[in-house]
Amino acid sequence: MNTSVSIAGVEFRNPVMTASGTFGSGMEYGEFVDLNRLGAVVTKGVSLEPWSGNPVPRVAETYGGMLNAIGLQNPGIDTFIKRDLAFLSEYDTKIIVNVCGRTIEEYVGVVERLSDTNADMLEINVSCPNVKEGAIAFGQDPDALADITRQIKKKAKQPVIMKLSPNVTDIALMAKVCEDAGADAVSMINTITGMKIDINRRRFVLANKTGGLSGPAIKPVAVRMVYQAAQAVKIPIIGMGGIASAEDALEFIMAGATAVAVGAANFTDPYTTVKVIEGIGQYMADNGVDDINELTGCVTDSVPI
Amino acid sequence: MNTSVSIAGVEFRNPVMTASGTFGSGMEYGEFVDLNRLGAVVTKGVSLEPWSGNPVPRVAETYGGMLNAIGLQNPGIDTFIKRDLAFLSEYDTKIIVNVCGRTIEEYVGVVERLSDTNADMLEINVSCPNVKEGAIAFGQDPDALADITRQIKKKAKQPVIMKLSPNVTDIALMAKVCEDAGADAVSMINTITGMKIDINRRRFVLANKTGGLSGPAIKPVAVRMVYQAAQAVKIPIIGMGGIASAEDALEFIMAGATAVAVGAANFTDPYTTVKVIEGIGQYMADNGVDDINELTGCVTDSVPI
Amino acid sequence: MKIKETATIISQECLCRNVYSMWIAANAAEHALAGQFISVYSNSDARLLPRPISICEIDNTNKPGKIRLVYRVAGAGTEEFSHMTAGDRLDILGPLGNGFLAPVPDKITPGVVALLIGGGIGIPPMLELAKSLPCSVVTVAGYRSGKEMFLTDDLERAGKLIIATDDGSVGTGGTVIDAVGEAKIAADMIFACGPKPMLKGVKDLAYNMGIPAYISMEERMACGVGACLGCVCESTLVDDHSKVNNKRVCADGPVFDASEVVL
Amino acid sequence: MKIKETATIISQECLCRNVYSMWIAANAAEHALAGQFISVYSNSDARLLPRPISICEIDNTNKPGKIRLVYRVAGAGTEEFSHMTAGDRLDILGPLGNGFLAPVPDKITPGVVALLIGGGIGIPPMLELAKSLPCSVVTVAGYRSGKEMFLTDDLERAGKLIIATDDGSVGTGGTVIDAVGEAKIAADMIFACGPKPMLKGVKDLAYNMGIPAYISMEERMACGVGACLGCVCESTLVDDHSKVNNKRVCADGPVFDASEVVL
Ligand SMILES: Cc1cc2nc3c(=O)[nH]c(=O)nc-3n(C[C@H](O)[C@H](O)[C@H](O)COP(=O)(O)OP(=O)(O)OC[C@H]3O[C@@H](n4cnc5c(N)ncnc54)[C@H](O)[C@@H]3O)c2cc1C
Ligand SMILES: Cc1cc2nc3c(=O)[nH]c(=O)nc-3n(C[C@H](O)[C@H](O)[C@H](O)COP(=O)(O)OP(=O)(O)OC[C@H]3O[C@@H](n4cnc5c(N)ncnc54)[C@H](O)[C@@H]3O)c2cc1C
Ligand SMILES: Cc1cc2nc3c(=O)[nH]c(=O)nc-3n(C[C@H](O)[C@H](O)[C@H](O)COP(=O)(O)O)c2cc1C
Ligand SMILES: Cc1cc2nc3c(=O)[nH]c(=O)nc-3n(C[C@H](O)[C@H](O)[C@H](O)COP(=O)(O)O)c2cc1C
Ligand code: FES
Ligand code: FES
Repeated sequence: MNTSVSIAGVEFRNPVMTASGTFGSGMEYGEFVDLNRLGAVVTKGVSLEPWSGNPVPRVAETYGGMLNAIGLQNPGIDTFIKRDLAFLSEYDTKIIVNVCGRTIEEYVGVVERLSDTNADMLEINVSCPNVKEGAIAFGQDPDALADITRQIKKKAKQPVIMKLSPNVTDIALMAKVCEDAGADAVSMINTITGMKIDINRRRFVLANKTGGLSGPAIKPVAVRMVYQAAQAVKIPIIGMGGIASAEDALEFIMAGATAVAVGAANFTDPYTTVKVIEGIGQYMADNGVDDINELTGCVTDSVPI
Repeated sequence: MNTSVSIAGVEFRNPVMTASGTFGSGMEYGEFVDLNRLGAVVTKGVSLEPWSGNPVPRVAETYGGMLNAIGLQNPGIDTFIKRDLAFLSEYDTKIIVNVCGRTIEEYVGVVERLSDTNADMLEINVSCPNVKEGAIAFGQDPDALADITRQIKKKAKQPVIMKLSPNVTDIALMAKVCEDAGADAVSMINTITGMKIDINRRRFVLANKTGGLSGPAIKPVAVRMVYQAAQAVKIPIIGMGGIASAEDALEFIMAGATAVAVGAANFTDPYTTVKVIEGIGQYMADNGVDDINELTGCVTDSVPI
Repeated sequence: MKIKETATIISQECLCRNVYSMWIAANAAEHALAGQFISVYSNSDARLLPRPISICEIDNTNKPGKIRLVYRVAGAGTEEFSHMTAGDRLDILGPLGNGFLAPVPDKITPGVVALLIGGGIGIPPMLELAKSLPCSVVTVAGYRSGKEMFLTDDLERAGKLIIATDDGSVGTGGTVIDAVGEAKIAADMIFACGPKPMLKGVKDLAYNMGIPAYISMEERMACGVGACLGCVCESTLVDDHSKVNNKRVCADGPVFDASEVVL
Repeated sequence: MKIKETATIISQECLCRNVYSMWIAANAAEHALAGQFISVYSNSDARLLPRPISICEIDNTNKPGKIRLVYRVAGAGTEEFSHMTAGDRLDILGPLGNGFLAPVPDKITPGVVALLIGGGIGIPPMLELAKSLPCSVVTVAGYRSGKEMFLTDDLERAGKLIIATDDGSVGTGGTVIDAVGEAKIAADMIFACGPKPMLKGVKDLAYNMGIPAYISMEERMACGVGACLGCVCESTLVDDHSKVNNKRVCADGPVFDASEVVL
């Protein structure tokens, strides 16, 4: 039974990754799960300099999901390379570094600093809804998206994944733009912009007013976007958004994802990643699936009851 | 204590309406709730001729929500006026007729047929994600949206509400376009396009592949959009998306909605509309709010714990 | 009169692998009829739509009355129900839809013979029907195999029972249609519930016998009361309510004259 | 060692209006320390984030050990917990964060006097601390009024207890800071938990007394383990982990040397 998948020449033990920003650099959840079992650890977004992020409250619970407005707090690329990448290189798992910036120059700066590190792939976050400059502005405008993808591809030593925002009218177009500009893969979805109001205090719950919605609540939107993107591009897709079980992960794979990532579900159950990996194996055994890649994009028309 | 609100000169007993397509024309749920207590009944979308809608399965459950791909099945405007409008005119509640079509001409045709009826307002559905032609195409393109709004306003005898799609990059822009084109109000959100896959059969659950996501899962997105639209326009906003309690409704009102609508929650509890009305009254009494209109858009900055 | 209420589970037992029988105490019993169904809500806040389950038996000896639901574990919702025990509470909406006798044009007299055909998890609604019909009843029940039979004792008490099994381990080896042929049953009308291929067979059988068939249809539902248009089936003629070739299973059915629907 | 586990409720009682005390049996007790907290999960599938609740008492007489949680009903999650009874099951993650003694540079010797200050629902973590400190303990507990007091007997058993009430109905009328002044307490260090204005007062008090204060901070959390950066508080200096002026309440705290955080 083969569970390994390949994206832009990088081989993953299995298709299950961590979603950026929900797993730190693996140190904290390493107490719960064996990082060696993961397909990849995708790190929290890292920028050129340390970022303080947004004021608190930064998180809020919503029905079947949560909002976050962390604002990409991170210690900057130097500390990241020295501490986090060094930590991860002790493990036999692939490392995908999530990159953020305010300007193309900053993104490219981070990408260049990562050139001669052990990072296996780069995930470019052009879809964070929680910072004012950069980030989502690139992810919501096809021309800006094409431009930043091209600039990063010029300098990147590792394969590049463009992480797309669901806060757009046409996700297929955005995926296509990335493919045409040379991206090696796309990942989706980042969080959907949302808001929560405390009706007793008549105030926004989040200091940032809006935050990004994630968790099971958004899964149907994410599956749909993966499907639409898969119809539009040939490059691999990493799917995420509400995955909390192997069944959820398989939906994304059948919709067209080559790999998947577990995000907010880690907060509800820190063992989720490993449970998803085991559950996929069980499904394959139960259904006589020899190779996980057979399932990618296998969905067909519905049948009546 | 005043709970009545006014939209484009139409007075509503209270701000609680039914969301189009989830309440028929009131006949079925009239067995559970007294229609006279509702702010308004918003009817299922009606077109010039009868529409058969999509093949089944048309509905699917998702985490904290549901998908529907009814495809705007309706008996056509003639039967609607004769039967449904006649039924509703027996009640002392406002009637908002939801209008759909494939072309601008069809929309305008329905609007004209309604001119000399007892419909109090028209809600123009340019945001149904479940039909191929018309509908959402108008709702995702600012120019098309401006055009259809203008054409309808030219012929409409009743005030016009444009119902917006959340499947856009910039909801504030879409609301502004409607305001500039003469719309009397906007309502939001229609459903978010989603998908569910049956992993055991490896098939789409819905015959239409995609459907519209509604229910508590989408509430944070809907509240955010109402807030963003309220910052951009002066015309009243009717808010909906996941309202299942008075607390939910108050979130929308504080975000900037003048009125709200209850949709999928009717399916979970047919008494929801009346419970929301009673709960709003209770909140006003508990908090010394004399006029519901004081609460519209009253949200302010968050405070730390 | 339809109401949403919180019912109390009186008892629950497993009838055979994955098939459970639950008696609930509910005011809905008072107005319930054979062939109607109950929308059963999950206690999980993740699952907001109800599960439609046919009424298997009604007992109005006491007040509130009791309703029996017999169901197969098919997914997360029915799985959840199967773990409930006496005393647990369950939100329900009902009784919904029209009973088996709604589409029958004339009153059924004691002299006639009604043929009841149930396949698999379509068998349960036949029990209340068999008990309540004022005429002779022959029930044909189709199971996968002798190991997966349920309700046979109850059905036998309510009339003549003929069994068909796919694997031939009990009764006629084959379909319910085969069993009707083998037993050479003469009947005045058919009532049926089961999977679509079986209903198709029943429709043809009735046509050949020159008698009417009233069949209970299944479709995914949201409201259960006729408001959302989620649960339609195709009708042979333009429907008077919808003005298109669609009927609502929940409100216009679930029981239809077989000649009115496309299978 | 942090683990996610399903704990069993041993007992639950209402201490005063809206304040509940719950003993749970959980393996987490084995490694738990005063000042650490437990992430408690809701049984509702709508609420997926845990509620952080401080450890009020630890009892490792048996295995698994027991943990006491004392909490105020503040919203839907704590409301749900308040309805649970002995035998109910509850998912928890813990023990999380660092205890009260983590930021204390030296071992505490029997000769010193520790001043424990708790305000409102910040009082519970003081109990285990009072019980476990190897030195003299004076606890100052601030309540809204005499009618809303809780844990006073327990705290009295664990050391000297001074009470302050906002309305003056019991003890010092005023804040905990007023009570410390009134009682002229001499102490070598302060441990405190309570609302932010109180912690600000404690920080100033300690500064004036020339002694250190270790305070337990509160912030909205998602992961509870330091991975999501949801729960930061502002630090006076650039933090070594974050490289900005932010510390994670869940992983770097919840107890901090008051001089290290901005209040
Ligand atoms: C009028 C009617 C009467 C029925 N009577 C019975 C009965 O007496 N006994 C019995 O075992 N089953 C009956 N069913 C089928 C029963 O409703 C489904 O098996 C059940 O809804 C499955 O729910 P689940 O959560 O276990 O499955 P899931 O697949 O997890 O359900 C997901 C969603 O799909 C819906 N769904 C899935 N399968 C069906 C189906 N076959 N029909 C309608 N909705 C479905 C569910 O209601 C739910 O909304 C009846 C269906 C209808 C329409
Ligand atoms: C380290 C720590 C220890 C705590 N110890 C205790 C204790 O011993 N006893 C006690 O009664 N309370 C304690 N609290 C506060 C307690 O966590 C909240 O009162 C509780 O989370 C409210 O949940 P809810 O569902 O009732 O309220 P809701 O307002 O419905 O909760 C919604 C969301 O906001 C979060 N939230 C709301 N208020 C707070 C808050 N004050 N702090 C953190 N998150 C919050 C909830 O966890 C949840 O995710 C502690 C908080 C922290 C951070
Ligand atoms: C607390 C939190 C922090 C996040 N930080 C990042 C980030 O730094 N970079 C990024 O690309 N995505 C970030 N995301 C988005 C997730 O990687 C993921 O795309 C999204 O949460 C949807 O997946 P989920 O529903 O499984 O959480 C963050 C999400 C959460 C909840
Ligand atoms: C079954 C169903 C049918 C709907 N039909 C219509 C429709 O005909 N016209 C329309 O404008 N919106 C329609 N909607 C969208 C709702 O009016 C509403 O905008 C949406 O469901 C969000 O609200 P909710 O989360 O409360 O359901 C429909 C929604 C559902 C669930
Ligand atoms: S389920 Fe809504 S019309 Fe039948
Ligand atoms: S709650 Fe995630 S870092 Fe503290």
